[in-house]
Amino acid sequence: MLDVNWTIKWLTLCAQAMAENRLYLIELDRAIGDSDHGENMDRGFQAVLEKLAEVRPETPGAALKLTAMTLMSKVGGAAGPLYGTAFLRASTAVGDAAEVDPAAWAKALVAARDGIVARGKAESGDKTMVDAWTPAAEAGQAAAAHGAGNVLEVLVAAAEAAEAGAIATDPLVARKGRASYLGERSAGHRDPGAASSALILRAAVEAAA
Amino acid sequence: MLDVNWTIKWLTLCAQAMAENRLYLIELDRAIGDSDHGENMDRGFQAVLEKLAEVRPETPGAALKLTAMTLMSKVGGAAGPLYGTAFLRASTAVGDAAEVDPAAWAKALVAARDGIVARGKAESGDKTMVDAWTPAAEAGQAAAAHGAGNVLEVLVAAAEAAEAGAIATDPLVARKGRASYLGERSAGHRDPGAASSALILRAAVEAAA
Amino acid sequence: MKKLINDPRAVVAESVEGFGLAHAALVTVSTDPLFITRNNVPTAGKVGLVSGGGSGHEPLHAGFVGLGMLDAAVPGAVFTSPTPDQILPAALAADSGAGVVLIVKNYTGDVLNFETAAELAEAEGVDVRTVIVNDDVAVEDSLYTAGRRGVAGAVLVEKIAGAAAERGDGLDAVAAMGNRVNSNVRTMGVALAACTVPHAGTPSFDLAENEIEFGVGVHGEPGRHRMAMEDADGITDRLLDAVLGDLGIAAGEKVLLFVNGMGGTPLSELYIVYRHAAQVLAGRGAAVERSLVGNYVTALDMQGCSISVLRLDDELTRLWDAPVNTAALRWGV
Amino acid sequence: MKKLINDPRAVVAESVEGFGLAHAALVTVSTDPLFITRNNVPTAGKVGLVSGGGSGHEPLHAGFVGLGMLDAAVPGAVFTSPTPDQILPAALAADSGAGVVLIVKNYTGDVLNFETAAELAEAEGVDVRTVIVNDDVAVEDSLYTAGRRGVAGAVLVEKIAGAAAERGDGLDAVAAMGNRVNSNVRTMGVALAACTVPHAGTPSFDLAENEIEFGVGVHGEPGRHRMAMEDADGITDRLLDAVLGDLGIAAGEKVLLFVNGMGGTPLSELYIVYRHAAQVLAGRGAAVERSLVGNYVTALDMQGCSISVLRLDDELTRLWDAPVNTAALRWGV
Ligand SMILES: Nc1ncnc2c1ncn2[C@@H]1O[C@H](COP(=O)(O)OP(=O)(O)O)[C@@H](O)[C@H]1O
Ligand SMILES: Nc1ncnc2c1ncn2[C@@H]1O[C@H](COP(=O)(O)OP(=O)(O)O)[C@@H](O)[C@H]1O
Ligand SMILES: [Mg+2]
Ligand SMILES: [Mg+2]
Ligand SMILES: [Mg+2]
Ligand SMILES: [Mg+2]
Repeated sequence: MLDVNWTIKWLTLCAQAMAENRLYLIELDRAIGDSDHGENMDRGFQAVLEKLAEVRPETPGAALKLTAMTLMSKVGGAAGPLYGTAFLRASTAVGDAAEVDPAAWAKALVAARDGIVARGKAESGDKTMVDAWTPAAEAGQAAAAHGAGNVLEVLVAAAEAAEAGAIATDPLVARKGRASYLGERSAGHRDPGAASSALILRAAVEAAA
Repeated sequence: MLDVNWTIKWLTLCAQAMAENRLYLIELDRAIGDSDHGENMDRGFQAVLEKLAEVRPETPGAALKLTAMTLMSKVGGAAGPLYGTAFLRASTAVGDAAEVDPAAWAKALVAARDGIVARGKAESGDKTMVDAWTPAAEAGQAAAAHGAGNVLEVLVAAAEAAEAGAIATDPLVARKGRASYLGERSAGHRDPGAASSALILRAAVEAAA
Repeated sequence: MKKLINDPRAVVAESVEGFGLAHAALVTVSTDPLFITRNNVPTAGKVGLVSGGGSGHEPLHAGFVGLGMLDAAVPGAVFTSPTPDQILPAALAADSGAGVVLIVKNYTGDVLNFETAAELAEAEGVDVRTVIVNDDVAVEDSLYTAGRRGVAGAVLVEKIAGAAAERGDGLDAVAAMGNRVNSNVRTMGVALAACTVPHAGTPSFDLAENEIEFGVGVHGEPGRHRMAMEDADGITDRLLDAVLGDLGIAAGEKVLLFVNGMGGTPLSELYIVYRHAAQVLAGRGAAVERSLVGNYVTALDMQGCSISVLRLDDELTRLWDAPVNTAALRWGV
Repeated sequence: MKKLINDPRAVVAESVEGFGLAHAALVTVSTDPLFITRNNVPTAGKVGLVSGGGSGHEPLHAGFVGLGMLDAAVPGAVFTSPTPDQILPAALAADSGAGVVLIVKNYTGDVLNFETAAELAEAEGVDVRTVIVNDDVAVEDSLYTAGRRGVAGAVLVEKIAGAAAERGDGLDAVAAMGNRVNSNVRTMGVALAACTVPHAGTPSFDLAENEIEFGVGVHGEPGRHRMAMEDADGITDRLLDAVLGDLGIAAGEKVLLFVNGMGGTPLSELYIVYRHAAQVLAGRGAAVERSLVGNYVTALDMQGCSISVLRLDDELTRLWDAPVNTAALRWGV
């Protein structure tokens, strides 16, 4: 079961992943965007860490809401509102339960994905973070249905699907976000937001390991 | 004897030398100045050529005066007024004689040098074109006194002295002109104006050859 | 990367602080959250004008805060749109009760963050209208893309909508004026050399000695395509063709011609571009009635320029000529 | 070298032509010989102000032609002073009978060419005074050198002497005002990267990634010495130390602080420099009463800046504030 400690550990590992992959994400964004995605995500999750040091949330939902508000106010760019919405919807989905079971977590993933789509209006294949979140949410749901209560299976399924989804953005021509300005030239590069999404979902696995 | 045909040939060879050495003089000026001396001299002497194609001066003095006025109005920078004055003083020195004898030519060189000094207030050793013109004028005078009428000797003596003078500017620390702003860092570079002066006086030899 | 900066992460805060010190007679800087307001906002009865966006485009937007133009500007991190918690207090500060117009360059990030801020402001009882600037003809506009970008045309929208607000136009009228300018201006840009984002440390793209990026925006992003270097007149022809092809200026029409520097190109070169652009427009029978030449919407130290053409009518010209007193644009006062 | 130019030898002519087209309401361009005059020169009864120098420093000097500043500007080739046959007709055009003040930056070439032009103008019956600007503290001033260079301070001299002429001061008074500004302003500059002169095609000097040129002028010439890169505050401290060490500003004195960009440095960085300079001045008890931040006296695309401090008194402040209407500086009108 995913409790608040897991949630805080997850967010802490997210911050670590963003710091470690700051230059990698900048490099991805340099190729088809404006070289700031790694900087934005790193700034945002460092702020989440600072917030977590100030207030200790009592439930997973509270931790996710604090993350949503912090990302919304510190990341900026496209990623800020999109991730902010994702975490906010996930927070709403898990409610104020002290522990989240696999099925609820799978629902939270779907809610997060739906939030991103609602804000950004991107479809699958548009070469955005949606291309990581949609397969992740679907794989999470499938694992929750099969796996009968093994939360790690849900987390692993989501992370692997997100990673595959991020890699699958490589050949796509972007139709949303900054990379779309490049037209055909955007093909052959990984979408930075899909890559950071995969890092976030991988950190969720590590937090439960 | 130096007649108007020699004078025109000389000026034509000057123009040729400036075109050929444009980048060399720019490079010298790049090191201790503002990268324009070759451009300035090339522009100026091309304008002299154009003027000579329009009006055919009848005496060496007239050709020198036309050169003075053209350089003054086309070269700009420090070199324009200095060379302008030099040619103007030389023109006055040779007067309206149809032919200039060695002694008169030596006097013209002295007059040119004096004009440069009067305008620019530089002394020998200040790392300027004066360091080419002063030895040239002195060598010319000496050759005129000894050589009893051999004009080539005067021209060669002046050219060789100017070349040696230009080379001798290499170790000097500039005290006048733009190179003086560099202080000690100007040492180790040849003065561009001394170099162009040597080219001009070498062209005078070639015109008589 | 060599820059006149201290900590790369403090670039925006320190730069805006310096801006506030240099222009204390005009503006006030709020540091946390970071935004800039015209001194003595709000102006009683006047519609408030607020713009903002990523930093790195200076003097945009802070340089246009003042009489006859913006009431507030909200700078994000370099090339990153500001966040709602900056935009909201700026909008609240700019509101005299007559409502606020948000001028937003059309980028996903800017649109989303300003959208959220607009919702929050409305929740606090402020009447909000949003004008989206999307003048960049380098980008195809379609339902299936992020749409055209907002680039140099933003200055013209801010100036003319600002003059409308200053003369007392109501909220809808000011927003309509902003949209009217936007729909009459088109822009196309080119880069000769990329910029270097402070936190990234390397140039945004690499160009060979004989290459240029055609159709760039102002975020150091690569352009529409890469092509061989040409002379200024050739590049100007291409930029202007793209602009006029989309805007469709007919003989006899009046225009404002705006040659905008990307930051690293000398002013003298911008005038060489202006010269040919003005000649071409004259050759097509257009009357260049107003001009603007300089570094107004930049991409840090990027080398290159953009050309914008705004179709003028008498009212737009009058509003363009109206007094303005900002750090970067000033006349009539 | 990639530049927005056509023929490298036509750069100045084409740029000035573009300038004339963009600012036809303000200035008139004479093409052969090349010079720029304020529309409707001379102004009856007013002392004429003429400046000029090598090109590549835009907007200097043409950008300062207009009401309250220059009557004529004379651009030479890039980094090459103009010639007497350009300066003379400009001076004649600027003379209303009240005489002409020539404002000359202290370089051998400029001094010699303006000197000749002054003689020729006097021969034609024009009363001429010359103000030599030499504000650059990077260079030692002594009888045995070419003396200090004239750099960014020229803008302040032109503005304030221009206001004196505009209010009706006589020839000697205008020249005295120019000299008064010059003796109260000092400047120090730094380059982070060299410029490229169009006809030369390669950068004027080469700097490693961790090196800067300290004490540069505005002609792409190497500076006083080369040193290791520092952060903006450190560089600002050094520039300001040099300026204040020479100018000797005491606590309680009023100053104008001018951070000038060399052309290739983003405005945002200039404000970072301004911020620290203003703080340091405040820390020393000086009152920064006026400011100027921007690219005014440039060296093509050189990256870097200079800091100038002008000691103000009430009259200088009043003249600084007086209306000016030029392409690059405008207020009060
Ligand atoms: N409309 C959209 N829907 C979903 N994701 C989007 C959309 N637009 C952009 N993104 C995501 O945002 C990422 C870029 O984030 P970031 O670089 O931080 O912002 P910006 O593009 O404003 O610089 C992209 O890689 C993409 O994954
Ligand atoms: N005061 C002076 N007296 C004599 N020669 C000088 C003086 N100042 C400069 N020069 C000469 O002028 C040359 C530079 O000419 P040029 O590069 O064309 O002009 P600028 O220095 O104005 O760019 C120097 O190399 C030097 O020989
Ligand atoms: Mg980005
Ligand atoms: Mg030179
Ligand atoms: Mg961004
Ligand atoms: Mg020169």
